[in-house]
Amino acid sequence: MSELLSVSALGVVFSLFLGLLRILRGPGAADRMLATQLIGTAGVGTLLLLSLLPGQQALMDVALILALLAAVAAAAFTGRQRRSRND
Amino acid sequence: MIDVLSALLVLAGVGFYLTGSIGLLRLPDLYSRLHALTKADNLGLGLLVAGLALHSQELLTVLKLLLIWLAVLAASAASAHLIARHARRQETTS
Amino acid sequence: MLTAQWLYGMSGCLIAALGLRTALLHACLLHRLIGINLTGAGVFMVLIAVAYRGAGMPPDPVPHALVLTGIVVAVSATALALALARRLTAEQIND
Amino acid sequence: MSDTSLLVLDGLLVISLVTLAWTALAGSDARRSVILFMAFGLVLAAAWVRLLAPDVALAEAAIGAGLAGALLLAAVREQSRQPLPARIVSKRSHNKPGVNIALQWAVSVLCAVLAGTLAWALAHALNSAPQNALPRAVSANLEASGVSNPVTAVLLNFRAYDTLLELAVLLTAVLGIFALGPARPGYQSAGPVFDGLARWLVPVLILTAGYLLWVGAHAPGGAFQAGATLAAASVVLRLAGRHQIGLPQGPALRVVMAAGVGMFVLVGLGLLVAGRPFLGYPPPWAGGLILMIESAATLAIAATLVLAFLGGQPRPLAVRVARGRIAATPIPTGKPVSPEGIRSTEPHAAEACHRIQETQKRC
Repeated sequence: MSELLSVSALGVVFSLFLGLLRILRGPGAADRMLATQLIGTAGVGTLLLLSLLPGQQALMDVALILALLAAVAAAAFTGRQRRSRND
Repeated sequence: MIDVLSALLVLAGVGFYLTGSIGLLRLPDLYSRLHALTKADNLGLGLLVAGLALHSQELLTVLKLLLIWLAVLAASAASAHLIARHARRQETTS
Repeated sequence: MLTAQWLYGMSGCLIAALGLRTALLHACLLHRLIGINLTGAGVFMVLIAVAYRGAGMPPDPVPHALVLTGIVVAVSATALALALARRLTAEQIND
Repeated sequence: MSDTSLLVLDGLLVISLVTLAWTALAGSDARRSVILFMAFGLVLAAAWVRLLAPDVALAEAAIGAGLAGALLLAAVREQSRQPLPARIVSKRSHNKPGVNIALQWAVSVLCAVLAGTLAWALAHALNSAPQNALPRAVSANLEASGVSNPVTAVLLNFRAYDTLLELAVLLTAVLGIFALGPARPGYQSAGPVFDGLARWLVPVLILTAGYLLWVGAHAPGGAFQAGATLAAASVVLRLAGRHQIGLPQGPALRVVMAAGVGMFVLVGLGLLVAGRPFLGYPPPWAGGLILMIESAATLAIAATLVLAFLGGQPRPLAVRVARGRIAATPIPTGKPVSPEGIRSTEPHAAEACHRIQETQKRC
């Protein structure tokens, strides 16, 4: 089982690596944000796979935090501030 | 039997991850790339979570896995929407 | 031979130096800020690499505690710097 | 087989980290750099996991990948919204190219020397036998520390002085932010989709923060991670366009900001009165005292990080009750510090904007 887990984790990290190529290539900021989204999801997948290796249960909590905060960056990227003086 | 099924699900999940990222890399414009990204988020992580949930024995772990999947699903849907809308607005204003 | 330790530690050194160079040379304050943050991240990598004791062994918790607080302090300092930069811009326009 | 694939995994992560750091620092597009820096934070969280530092990975996931990215993106976004004057540029211009190139070379060489020294020290540390005195002392005294997670024991018991001062540093930073002016303007509503997400995400984040605080006693977690998660809940509300984001107002806010340091000092003084050393917990009470300090510290850290995101002193809210629903809107303040407002009132502003724009072209 641990072999399957580590090989799968490698596969997911490779997909993260492909996302990295898109983030470098761009061209627009929106494309880069999409790639960051993929990197986040791949990070969650990697952590889940590694969390089943012995003694690593805590990684599931890390994956949970990553998953819960996945939308914050996109919202900060697209959010528009109020223009009026009194907010 | 369950082990085999779980392994198959995990491997299928990894397959969808790779498909999604290749799509993100190869597809020509932002909107079609958005479509590729959802393969990794929904199906890749979904199958992975299903496989790992089959493998795990504790109910708490299964629930946590489910919560993680739902969180990623909702977050990816929301952020795909936000990014697409943002890109659309940029197009119309400029 | 713990290869992971070497990999992460040495790349930490590289990242710290790259960050410091940008923090000192770049014209844009935001880039400088990212440079300082990356310098911190590189140093954190070195510290955690030193704490690592191999796959089956429990690592040294003291550097972990240092880095943990360091991350929180770094983000607060970044926020303070951003607030300063905002004020600086406003003052420049006022001149 | 398993070891080899993990080794390749480590290699891929390290290559990603160095590439992301390099490209985030190169170039002049601030938004690109911030996005790359955010991706760096995400990959770094995975790296911490590989180095068996789950406590650090939790903090990195909440702060490095979440809050810091949001903070920087919001700053960049504010700049791009105000195209003329507001780019953050250093005033020092590069007007003497010869000196400048010499300076660049000197700094580069200096940084290379620094990297070399650091690498030499690291190699020395890794090649000699690991210094196990501290970890041994930690595990020998873990029983009496009141918690079983060694990182929490170091933070709140063995090196409690450090953490107390750390919280004081956070307080100083947030007081500095307070002193610099009002908060950035709030956000427009992000639309029904994000609003729907925020509706269930915020309670889950608050619940997760409580869980991390509690679990920190015996597993990775604790005040710092819990505080960051709690802060994320407020940031989500802010991004969804709400005015009320759970931050207390007026004097209550100041109490919460100082709660971490205050509780630490109170517990320390209480122990002094009881005849123990400052922050030397009696072992039977240690667990309870640590939880008490950590709860206060969680609130203080969360308030600090939310104020860090706001970027200044929050404007007071006017609460009104209409049709049974409570609505709050910020009370207009006297003179805005925002460059936009200044541009419209100051006659010389246009010239100043132009000058700054000239400097900014080098950015």
